[in-house]
Amino acid sequence: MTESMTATAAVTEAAAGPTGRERAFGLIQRHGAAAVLVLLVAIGSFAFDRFPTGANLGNIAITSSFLAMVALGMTFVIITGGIDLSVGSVFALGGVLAAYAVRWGSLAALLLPLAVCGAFGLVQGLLIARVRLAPFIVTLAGLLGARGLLLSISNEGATTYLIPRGAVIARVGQGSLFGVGYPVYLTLALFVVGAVLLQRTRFGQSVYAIGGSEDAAELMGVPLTRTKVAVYVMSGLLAGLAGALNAARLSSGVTILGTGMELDVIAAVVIGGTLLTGGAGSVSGTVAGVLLLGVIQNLINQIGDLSSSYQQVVSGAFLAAVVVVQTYLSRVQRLR
Amino acid sequence: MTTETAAVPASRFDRARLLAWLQDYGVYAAIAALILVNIAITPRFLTLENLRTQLVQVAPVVIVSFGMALVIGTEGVDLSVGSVMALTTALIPLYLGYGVVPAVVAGLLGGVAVGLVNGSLVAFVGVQPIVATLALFVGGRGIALVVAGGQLKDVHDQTLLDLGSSSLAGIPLPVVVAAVLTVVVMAVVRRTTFGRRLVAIGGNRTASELSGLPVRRVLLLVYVVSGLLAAVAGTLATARLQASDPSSLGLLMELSAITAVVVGGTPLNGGRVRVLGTVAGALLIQLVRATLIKHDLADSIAQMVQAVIILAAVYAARGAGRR
Amino acid sequence: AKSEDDKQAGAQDTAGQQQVAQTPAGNVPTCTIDKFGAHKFDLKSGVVGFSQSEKEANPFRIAETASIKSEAKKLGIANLKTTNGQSQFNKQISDVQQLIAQGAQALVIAPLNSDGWEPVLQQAAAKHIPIITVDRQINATACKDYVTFIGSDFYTQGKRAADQMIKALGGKGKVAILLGASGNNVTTDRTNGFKDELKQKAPGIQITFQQTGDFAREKGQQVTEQLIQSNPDVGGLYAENDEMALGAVTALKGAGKKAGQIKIVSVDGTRNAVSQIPGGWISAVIESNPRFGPLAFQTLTNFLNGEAIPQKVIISDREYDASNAKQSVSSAY
Amino acid sequence: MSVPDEEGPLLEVSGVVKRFTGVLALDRVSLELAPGEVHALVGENGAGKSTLIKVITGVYRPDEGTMRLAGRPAEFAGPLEAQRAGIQAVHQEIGLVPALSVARNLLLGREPRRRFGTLDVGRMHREAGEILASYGIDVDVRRPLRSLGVGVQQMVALARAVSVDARVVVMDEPTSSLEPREVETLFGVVRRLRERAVSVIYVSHRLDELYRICDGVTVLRDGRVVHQGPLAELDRLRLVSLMLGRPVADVRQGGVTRFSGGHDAARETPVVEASGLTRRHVLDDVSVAIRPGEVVGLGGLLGAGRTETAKAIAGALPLDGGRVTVAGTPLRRGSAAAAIRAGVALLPEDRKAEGVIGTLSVRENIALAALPRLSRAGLVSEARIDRIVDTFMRRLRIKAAGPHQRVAELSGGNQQKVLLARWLATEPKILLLDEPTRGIDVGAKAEVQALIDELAEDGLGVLLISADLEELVEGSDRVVVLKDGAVVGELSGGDLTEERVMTTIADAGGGTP
Ligand SMILES: Nc1ncnc2c1ncn2[C@@H]1O[C@H](COP(=O)(O)OP(=O)(O)OP(=O)(O)O)[C@@H](O)[C@H]1O
Ligand SMILES: Nc1ncnc2c1ncn2[C@@H]1O[C@H](COP(=O)(O)OP(=O)(O)OP(=O)(O)O)[C@@H](O)[C@H]1O
Ligand SMILES: [Mg+2]
Ligand SMILES: [Mg+2]
Repeated sequence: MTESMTATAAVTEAAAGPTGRERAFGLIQRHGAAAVLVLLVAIGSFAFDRFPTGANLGNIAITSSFLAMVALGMTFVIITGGIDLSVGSVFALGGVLAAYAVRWGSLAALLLPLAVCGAFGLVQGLLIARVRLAPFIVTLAGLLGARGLLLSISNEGATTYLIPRGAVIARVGQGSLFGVGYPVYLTLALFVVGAVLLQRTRFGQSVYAIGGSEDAAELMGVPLTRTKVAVYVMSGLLAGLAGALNAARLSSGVTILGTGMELDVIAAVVIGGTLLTGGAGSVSGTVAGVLLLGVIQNLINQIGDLSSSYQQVVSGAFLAAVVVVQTYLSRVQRLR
Repeated sequence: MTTETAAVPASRFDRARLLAWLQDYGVYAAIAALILVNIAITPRFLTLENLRTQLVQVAPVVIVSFGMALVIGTEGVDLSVGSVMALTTALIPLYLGYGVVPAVVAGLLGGVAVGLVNGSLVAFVGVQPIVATLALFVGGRGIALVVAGGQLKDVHDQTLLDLGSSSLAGIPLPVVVAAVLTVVVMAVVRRTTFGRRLVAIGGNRTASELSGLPVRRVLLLVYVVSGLLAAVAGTLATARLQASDPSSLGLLMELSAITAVVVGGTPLNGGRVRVLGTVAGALLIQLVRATLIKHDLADSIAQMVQAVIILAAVYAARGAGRR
Repeated sequence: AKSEDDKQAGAQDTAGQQQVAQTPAGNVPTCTIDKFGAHKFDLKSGVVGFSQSEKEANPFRIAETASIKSEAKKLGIANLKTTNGQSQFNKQISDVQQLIAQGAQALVIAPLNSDGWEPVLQQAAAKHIPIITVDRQINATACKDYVTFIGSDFYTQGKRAADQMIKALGGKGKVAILLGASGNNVTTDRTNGFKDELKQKAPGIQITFQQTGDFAREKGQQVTEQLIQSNPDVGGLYAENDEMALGAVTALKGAGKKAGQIKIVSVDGTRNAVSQIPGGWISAVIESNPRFGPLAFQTLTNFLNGEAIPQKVIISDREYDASNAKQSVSSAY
Repeated sequence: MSVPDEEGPLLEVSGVVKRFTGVLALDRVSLELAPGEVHALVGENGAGKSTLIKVITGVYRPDEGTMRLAGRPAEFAGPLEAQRAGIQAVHQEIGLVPALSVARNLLLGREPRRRFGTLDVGRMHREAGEILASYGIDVDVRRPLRSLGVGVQQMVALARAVSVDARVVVMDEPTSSLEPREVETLFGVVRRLRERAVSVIYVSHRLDELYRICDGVTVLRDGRVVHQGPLAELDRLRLVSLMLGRPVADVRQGGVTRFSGGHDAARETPVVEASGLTRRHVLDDVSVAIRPGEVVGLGGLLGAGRTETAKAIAGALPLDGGRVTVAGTPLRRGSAAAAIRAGVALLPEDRKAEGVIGTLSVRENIALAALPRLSRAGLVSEARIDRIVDTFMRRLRIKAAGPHQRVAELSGGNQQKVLLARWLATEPKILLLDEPTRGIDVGAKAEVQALIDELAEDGLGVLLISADLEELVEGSDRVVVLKDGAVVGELSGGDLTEERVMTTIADAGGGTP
């Protein structure tokens, strides 16, 4: 991604091109989260010999992949200046629906969650773009609504539907290539598509414009309603897909998933350099943000014998340190 | 028409203001509707006892929401409020041995400390509020549990318990505290330079800086106030629960508070704070929950109904929260 | 700091009531190391992983983790790695996978959820790592996917709570339930056991109210406050854990009710709850014993020694009521 | 004029009514526009010009009335539909996205694409650069728009509106921040449009411009059309009298500006002294001193660094070097608050981004900077605020539904007056005015100028930046000319003429920007 952060892309005015050092510096600044990630991985590898093993890194990758898929949709939503709190519930709903529908075959197990979760996104998008209700409230209602729907499908959470081991979708969720799970490859592919969509299409330009200034975007003839509805549908679809694949991996539609996930997702996106006020951000930053959270979690486990309370303290401190460093890096750039 | 209003004397009750007032009507209308429905379908709804219960339960939410409303007024958000309540409830029993006052002060100081950290990250480092406060949202409860040794502790100090259960002229103390704070916060927002400045910063930060406002100081203070108010709520909740339960006290409080603020007509993108609207927003949510519980609806249905009612309420009040 | 009462509450001392297996071995199918196909290793020098599901922030979890850790210490197991899922299921899965990646040779898991363990089971099977699950079961095949389960029977706990409720109400009246967290296996089992037993033994008792209290004290208090106004004729309250029961007690006291006016039966057996029995606020508490350490490591040792171990170890939980509460409160956790 | 209207009007607006809460902004307004006609739309601040334009461009839906485009009924659900129908606009508050790059703003919605529908970014940058170069603007198109001065932004907006096939182009005060050179470029564009039979609606408070390029005129007052007809038949005085609704005799007075000129304060010691202001690529050792009672003008072309100089003095621009002293005491560098406390007031150029706080009321906006003076122990005095607000709303003729109306709802010119009031309320020692009369109507402009004059008489030091050369020359006692961030000359007394300012700029040697 060459122009990952449109808003803060620093282009030196000097007639002579930037020096090599300046360019390297600029790169680090534009990808603050990635820089912190590299740093953290380096420290982790140095401190724990069990950290840089293939099995452990593969574990981080597969665990992060589901969060990443959801975060991809959230990135689009946040760049338009919106927010989607419903993703955690929709993620869980997608999983339960997939497990419920697998009785009609693996295709149904994929399509039903996509259809329902996409519809959730559609309704939310319409309420936000057409009726002009605040995204926070609409998606908060979505959070409750999706959880309620999930509970009613599963007898108040008492029934867990299972996905048989042999089902095609189970093999997609559980299989791996070169020791890395299929979902990881799928996530990578989705991110490439997402990056192209955001940086290299008119749709992506509209997304940035709306987040940068909704009034101006409207004056400039950006299709406001269509674009906004599209990002919420995308967010719903991706959360549903992630949920379905996660269910496939777990072989069951676990009902207790996804609570509080929305905050993790938002954190990942924002740590990745996307502005919550909209108008700036990048898909690559989100990858770094998601991986940062995954690595932090993994490192805390590596430390080992921490009590759960201390674990929380440490991960809060980690988070604070990471965002301070990341903010500092991107601020230096803004001042120049 | 108002065509010759080239220079209108500064009357405080003109039409624009009246209309802005009418836009608020949505939340109040929703509350009124819900009360009427309840009178019709809920047995024993119109008793004094029930009224007390609803007010006592909503009081901590209202108090936290005030802090949240101020933060949101600056175009920020404070996710750490629930953790602050946990921290407060964890600190109080530690110092009860010295007496109630030191214990409560310790609890409040915990909130102030969290506010200072949040505020510094936002104002001086320039971290986005949602992530700045997320750090203590995660870490704050951890600290609380560490402080409390992971323990739930019963509280026996009668003076402290009275904070939660005694009444003043028949009105439960937590409700009195919330009412007093309503007046205070309203005065702060309307009558102090701090109140004026914080909405200005939320409305246009660059312009505020250029107008010489102490932007950083105000931001810092706003988060401190939010932390302090959350700590007050935590103290009251501890007294009412008669126990210190840092693992679950204030869970999801940030969502309740933000919802109350937004349903009450304060826009999330700052520049405006509605104090009475916030109270109304909190009350509305409390009534919705109470109604659903009293009618013993299954969790699945209750959640969906709640979603619909929240949407309906903001639909009725829409315009108020719009730019 | 100086707290109000500086004496430590009971959760810290692990010397409380030990777990006792209920079913004598022999009645159930057994499992041996050869049948399972694991490698033998020396427990003292080997790597053992323990995955806790929830924060150690309630008496049950605190006692459970403490019991595992202290027993490991007692046995001289130098390399016990612990993780905590923080109530997030995907995190727990990832935790266990990380334990495997870190070279764990045996796993003790307190699962957050019974289903969804496929990825872990596959990985463990590939490396022939024996798994013992404690307190909650994993829905899979014993002695194949995992070695054995040690824990209480939540369904039976519900039934026993119902028996106590029938006794307290004299077989008729209206009952409210404070449910645990939605979607939780424990909630489901304790509810079903309670309801089934009532249906069978006391058709005169009606369940008129059931709302979730999320296993938390404050939520239990709030729901009870609403309940006593909307359903003033309720005579009994079944709380699916002690915390909610204690919240209910606070609510009843606040509403000016007298002890015993509404009969409360709950499950867990924490010291706080049991000590409310003599005063009459709580009628009975069904124990759910969290001290898994000794039994778990005993089973693991036996297994590694090649002995046949049962594929399911149900522990015998006690009951506290007015007759024994005073004497046995000191051994509650 | 040049294109005879043979097929009837291109755009026909009839009986349009638009109400806002408490205001009837448009009252049965009708307008006809022939193909190729350049039509002036004039009126005082808040007359309803921008509102009419927003109705025509689909931003607002009229409450009553109809529109016809080329004979067919036109009803737009939004700006997008209006644009599809061939109506393009340059809005008063530049309707671009500040955070996006110049190129993206310029080409948003019509970016060059490759085979699979992906953007061709290289071509995008090239095209954008070429388009802007043809308007005499030479900027790095990858820079975010907000990093440019308002003048350049205005040119980008213009280029964007004109670079597609439009049938009607609407321009709402397109020249308010432009220098004579850019104004000429713009006129060239308008002429080319006229040749292509594109109709133009042109809003401006600069009357000279209207007479140079407009054919017809519509005068609005309080939302009603008070005059319509060919502009040539209307002399200037009569036009102004129509706009203001005052008799011709009242309007007849002096020249165009109301400056009396010539304050004799030059002997006193400077109230503010800025020396060696330096910032990489922006300012190069700029020194300015202003004495009490003196009006010092800053001259220069777009991007000469005038705005930056003013900001630097006000502590609102991080500097690499230089110092500012006010009344002998040096200011803490980079602190706007300290500067304000010392008595410096800066009226910023970009009123939307840096000036008004749209969510707040007129009253709160005016009182904002003066709060420390209007409060005691952190408690604001409502009475004192009322007094000040009342004074300035009268004095500057701020047209609002009342002091509690939100500033975002005011017309552009009235927002500018609110800002001016905010700074006057601080009772400053030195006033830095960056385009103070931008968007202000002729009547109010004269009053503002008279006010500046009066304040200078009272001993206030003023730094005046104005794209209106006439205003600059007549209003200032002395003009410091900047080019590429450096001082290239100073003119005063008899030397201070428009021509001399232009030649000073032209003579100052090359130096790449
Ligand atoms: N969104 C709005 N809400 C309420 N009133 C508005 C709104 N927009 C404009 N008005 C009012 O409508 C009237 C006309 O405003 P308009 O912006 O059209 O004036 P204008 O002729 O463009 O003035 P200017 O020369 O200052 O730009 C003003 O009184 C203004 O306060
Ligand atoms: N015509 C131009 N060509 C290239 N760059 C320009 C041009 N005009 C402005 N800029 C850039 O925009 C930046 C901001 O200029 P700015 O507007 O602050 O200067 P100014 O002298 O105040 O002009 P004005 O206020 O008239 O717009 C300058 O640093 C310059 O790099
Ligand atoms: Mg206008
Ligand atoms: Mg300028």
